[in-house]
Amino acid sequence: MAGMELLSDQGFRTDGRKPNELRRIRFKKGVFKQADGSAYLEQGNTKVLAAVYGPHEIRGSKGKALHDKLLINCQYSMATFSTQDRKRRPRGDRKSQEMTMHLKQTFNAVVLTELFPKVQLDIYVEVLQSDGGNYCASVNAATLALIDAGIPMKDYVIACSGSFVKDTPIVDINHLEESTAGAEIIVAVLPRFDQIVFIEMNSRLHEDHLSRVMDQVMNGCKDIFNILNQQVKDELCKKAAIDKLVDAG
Amino acid sequence: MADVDLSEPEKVYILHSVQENLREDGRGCEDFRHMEVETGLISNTNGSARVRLASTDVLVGIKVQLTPVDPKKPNVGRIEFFLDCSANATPAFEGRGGEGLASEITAMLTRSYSCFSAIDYTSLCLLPGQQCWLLYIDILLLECGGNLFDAVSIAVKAALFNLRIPNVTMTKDEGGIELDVSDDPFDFKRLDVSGAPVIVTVNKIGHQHVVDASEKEEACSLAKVMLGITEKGTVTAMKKEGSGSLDSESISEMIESAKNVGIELNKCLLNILKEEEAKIEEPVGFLR
Amino acid sequence: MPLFKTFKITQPKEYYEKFLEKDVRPDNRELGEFRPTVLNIGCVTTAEGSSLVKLGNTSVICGIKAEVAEPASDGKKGYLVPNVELPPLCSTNFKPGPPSELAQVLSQNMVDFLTDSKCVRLEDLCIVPGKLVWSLYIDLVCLDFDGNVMDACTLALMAALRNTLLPVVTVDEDSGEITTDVSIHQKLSISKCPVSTSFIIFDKKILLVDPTSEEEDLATGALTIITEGDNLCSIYKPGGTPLTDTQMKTCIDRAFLRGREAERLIEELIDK
Amino acid sequence: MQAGTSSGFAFCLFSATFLFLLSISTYSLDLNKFINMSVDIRLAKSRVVGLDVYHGDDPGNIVTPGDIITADTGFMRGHGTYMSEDCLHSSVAGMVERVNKLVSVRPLKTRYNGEIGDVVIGRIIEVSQKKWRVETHSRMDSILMLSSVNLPGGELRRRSEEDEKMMRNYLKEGDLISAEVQNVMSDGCLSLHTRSLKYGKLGQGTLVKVSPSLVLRRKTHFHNLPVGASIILGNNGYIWICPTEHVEAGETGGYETNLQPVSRSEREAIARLRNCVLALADQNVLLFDTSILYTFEASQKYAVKDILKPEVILEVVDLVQQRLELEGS
Amino acid sequence: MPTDTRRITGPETSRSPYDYCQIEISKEENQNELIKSDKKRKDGRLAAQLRPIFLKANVISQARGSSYIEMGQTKVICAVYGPREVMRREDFSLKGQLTCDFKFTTFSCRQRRQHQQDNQEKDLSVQMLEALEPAVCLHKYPKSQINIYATVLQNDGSALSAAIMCASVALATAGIEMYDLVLASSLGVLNTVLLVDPTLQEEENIANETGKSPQNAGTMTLAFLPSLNQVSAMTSDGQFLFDMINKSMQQCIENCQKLYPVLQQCLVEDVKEKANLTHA
Repeated sequence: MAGMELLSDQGFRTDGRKPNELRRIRFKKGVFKQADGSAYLEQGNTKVLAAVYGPHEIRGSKGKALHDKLLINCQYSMATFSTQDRKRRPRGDRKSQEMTMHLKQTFNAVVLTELFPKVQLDIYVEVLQSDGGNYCASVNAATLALIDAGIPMKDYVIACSGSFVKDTPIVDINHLEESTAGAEIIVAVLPRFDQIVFIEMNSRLHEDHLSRVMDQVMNGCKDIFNILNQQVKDELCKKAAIDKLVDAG
Repeated sequence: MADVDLSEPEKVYILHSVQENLREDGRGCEDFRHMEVETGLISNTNGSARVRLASTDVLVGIKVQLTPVDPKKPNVGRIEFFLDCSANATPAFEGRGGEGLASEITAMLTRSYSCFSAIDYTSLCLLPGQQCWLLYIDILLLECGGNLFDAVSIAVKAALFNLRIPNVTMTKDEGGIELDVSDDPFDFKRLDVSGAPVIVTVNKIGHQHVVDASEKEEACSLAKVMLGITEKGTVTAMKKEGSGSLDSESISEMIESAKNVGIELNKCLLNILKEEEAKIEEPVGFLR
Repeated sequence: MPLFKTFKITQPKEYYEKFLEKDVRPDNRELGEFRPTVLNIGCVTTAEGSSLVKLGNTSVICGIKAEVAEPASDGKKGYLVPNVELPPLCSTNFKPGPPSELAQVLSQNMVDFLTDSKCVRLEDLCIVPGKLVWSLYIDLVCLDFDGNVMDACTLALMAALRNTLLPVVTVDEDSGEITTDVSIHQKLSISKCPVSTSFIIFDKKILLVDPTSEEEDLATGALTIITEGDNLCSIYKPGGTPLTDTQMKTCIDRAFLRGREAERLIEELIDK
Repeated sequence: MQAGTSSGFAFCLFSATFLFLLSISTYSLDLNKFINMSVDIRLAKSRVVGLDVYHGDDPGNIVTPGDIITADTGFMRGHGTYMSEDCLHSSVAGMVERVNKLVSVRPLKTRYNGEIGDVVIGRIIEVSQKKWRVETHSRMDSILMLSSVNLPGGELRRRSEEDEKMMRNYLKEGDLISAEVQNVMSDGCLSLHTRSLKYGKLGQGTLVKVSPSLVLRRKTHFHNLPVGASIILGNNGYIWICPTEHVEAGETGGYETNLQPVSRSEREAIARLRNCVLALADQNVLLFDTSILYTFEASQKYAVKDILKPEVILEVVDLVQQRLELEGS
Repeated sequence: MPTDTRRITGPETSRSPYDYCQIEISKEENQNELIKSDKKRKDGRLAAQLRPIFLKANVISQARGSSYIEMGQTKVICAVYGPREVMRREDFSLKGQLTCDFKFTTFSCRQRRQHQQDNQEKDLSVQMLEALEPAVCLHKYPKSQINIYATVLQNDGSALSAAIMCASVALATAGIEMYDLVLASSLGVLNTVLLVDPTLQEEENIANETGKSPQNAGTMTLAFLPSLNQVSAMTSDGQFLFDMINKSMQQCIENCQKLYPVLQQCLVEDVKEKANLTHA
């Protein structure tokens, strides 16, 4: 590692976080008017927009329709200015195709697809600024967009990443940590059911360390879930209060 | 874009409302919808801006890069426009669905900015005959609510205003001149955008014309005129679009409107950008 | 619609047979007769060399743009880059987009034509050995596709090459700086004049020279012979009906005749 | 006061406040003559927002996806819920509603889930054999059968093959209709009917789209508002605002539309209503005749086009909420 | 630049020999002077004078309609195919579709051009379409497509105008129903001088001047329907002071009207020729 200490002797990471500390999460649901649901989410410097269209009639050839459940269609795209070095095109490359597939699989596991046979749901994710954890931010933003669109889901899906540095597991890793640390673990879970719907690990990690990292990442997911759920509930309470006025009137 | 297939009576209603100078949403023919601007919200870029015009939403990021000069124009820097129609705006843009629209908008922008007075191209040249800055002006269209060209051009101008080009120190080496780009975020120079144009689109509806047409109004228009207009009222590019034709008097009237609105737009934009500069607040981005 | 037209459309083969029985083609030509050949040179002044060829309706325009480039490893050879374009403009058979298969085949035929006949020595395109050579971009655009584009292309190609004038380019030995002098021009040295002659085989027995587009559609085989003066350069027969020795002999004789005619045509024009 | 000279005998019937407010509106109209162009650019930073976070009490019926609503097995599961591990869970974020044994969760925003008897506004998107396909913001296109419409000549007329060929003459692509949900098929597709004089093809006017959950279910969704315009609040979130027609659709069966210019006063009322409806929707306030009328009144001190501005929306809607609260308590 | 596997490719990079021309300074000064002291342009024309036009219809045997135009050294050939049925169901519409494809041949300009359509050519295709569409009775061709292909054989300025007129004649000879013919005219403006039908060199000189001073420096192209008295397309590049736009527009319209008889004449001759053929 070229002169870069990912974890200082005092136990702080390069951006000043503690090993188990998340980046600041901020979000807003309903940023767009025309989509059925939308959300904007920031995890530190990673910024993502997600939009949901549908469920609606199958677009294009009707042959794609599934007779017994909803067809989920995803597109993952990165703004050409989102990365440190400019991207030549926003999508179509191998990496974003793979990401598109991962998103599709993740959300197929949680949306109650059997309720909507023969129709289609579009989930579009646009990364505006990338600083590590693109998949995680995309999943979390898309979850919020689905909630905004009122799409029935089994639970939230929350994704979080983690790594292992200097014998210490770290969570919610940023771009620098992604590119210099050894292994990276990405997990998407259904927080209330403790079910894992997606897991990816690249690079090598000793078996003994894996469970330690996993524990931290699962905790990270829980923390993210709490943050998201609290704000979603607050907004609903506000709306309930407004409706009460009307019902009374 | 959204639902723009209107019924005959709806079209007639819009036509008459334009005739009456009382549009569907209460605006007059030369009124713009209100607009919100923010700059410097994408920290990965050298300059960025977001413009929201009613429900039309545009995000622009500019990145600068050192590049060899064009041998035919050895004394100037270059700009390059790229526009991506995000599927977030409409499923029709998925995959390559938005490319046609994108190339239309970038073509108009390129023409508007091809005039040397638009920005100071010579200041973008570091070593005449050798190295210059290339500005990648990347535009992301996030939501479509009518009048895309104008909104995009305003966002581009705002992002250029926000642009911070790192300073470069040159040291003479035996092999030639070495360029060293400063990585201090406060060591930068700005670009003079006073000559940069905005695009004003004027739609002909019935016998009248409107600026800043909504999507419904655009669906009722058979011909429009687009002009790149600077703060001084100079025209840097013009184009007529649409399947209808126009007589020369109405073109004269339309470009007159475009000029007046264009001058006002440029003024308002510059004022508000200067106002923003004076504030030291965290960008709100999409959070509000 | 007149009766003969209906016949032609519904039973084109039978329609042709009726004519060929009498040793004449529907356009009044004899079996071994070329369509009127019109050649025009220097018609595009933005190109270093240009020509326009019409074989009946078929027309091909050729433009040569010369650029300078670094030579490949051996250092002395220039580049000849011929490409045949069959744009959607010339026929309903072609769609916009990348070149059709036929266009690719024709382009390759042009490469073979140039290398087989050795009419331009690549060494002659050298400006400074190891440093700078000419690269001639030869683009042949078909404007009207009515058969036998091959012969039209080769004729246009040769005429344009003969018509090419290059500015004088010099390289300063010390600084390596390149200078172009546009006030003086030099011709390409072209020693030879190869000519191609194409035939089709109709109904497995009858040979027709210079086929139209209709005739090409009905052909059961094709044959192209390239001659150069009194020499036979190449014979190209992409499959189809086999030919007997005598038939081949007839074709070769016809090709030599055509070769001399075409050569004379080019010479006359250049001399003017 | 030179009030009411230019517009509207429709207002004569109304209260004094109305008259007073009207004068302001004419005043601002005069002002428009002098400023015939307006460009309004602001900073996103300086936008006023309402309360960002709610600090009131949790009303107790708020759930988010995955929440357990009840472990009691005696309930029937409705929209927005699912069973897992013997517990009734919520599948959307919204408010729990109980009607007898039926438990459902109403999300803030969804596509339209049609119910029999709902009033909807829809747009014809395809004319096919014996039926029209209608876009109603449902998850599937809705169907309007040729047999479910009134044809010119009365209800009892037999439908002939001639009618099938004439279908495009009655309703064609792009046309807007008001209709009632006749049936909900098993896959969620809605079939509509227009067999009542109040339904049918819509003429001149303006369509506004909001979330279906913002439209309050009422006995009637057709209102001739006392401001010179009519409004149809489609249960599907499509809202139609048009001039009040004085002549009922006659023998033409309502397929002929009046293309005469609408008067300026009606136009203004329609434009104001449109902006008011959008303002309410922007602030997530339920839409019904009273809330819309209150907003219309509260907006009077502003020119119609100013109701598009966020700070005006906030102020006006706030006034409406106060008034509703006052009357509710 | 992605490598093109379907074409014969030359060396990786090559440059035009004209890039290395030595420009004599005295000459350059003269170059930007568009009007010489005798009030004539470089090619001997007056400022408001059009170049001679040669126009011929029916030049491509395979096309439904075609024509060839020469305006000075600018040479454009154009073919019209169709109306043909639209194959893809999604493209069906009750109104016919018109497409335009504008292409420079590789050797048509001083600098060699690429085989693939570049952005400028795409933009010009769109502008051509804009100019022609208002003149074609597309509602008479439901579910069909009419394709226009224009190829510039040599560009010496005003290529778009030439292509529009050429296509207009080709459409007419193809028997496509039209409301009116389409005429087009280009104009170069420098300071207060209006140069009608500019040559390539004049266009380039003007482009070099844009923005150097707060004066006019630009080019405009306008398409005009003469009997309807309507403008079907209008584009400008470069810098125009506002008042100049109107003046230029009027000048272009005037030029279009001058060209009207030329197109009419060409079509009359074409009809005569066709009549002779059928009689013979």
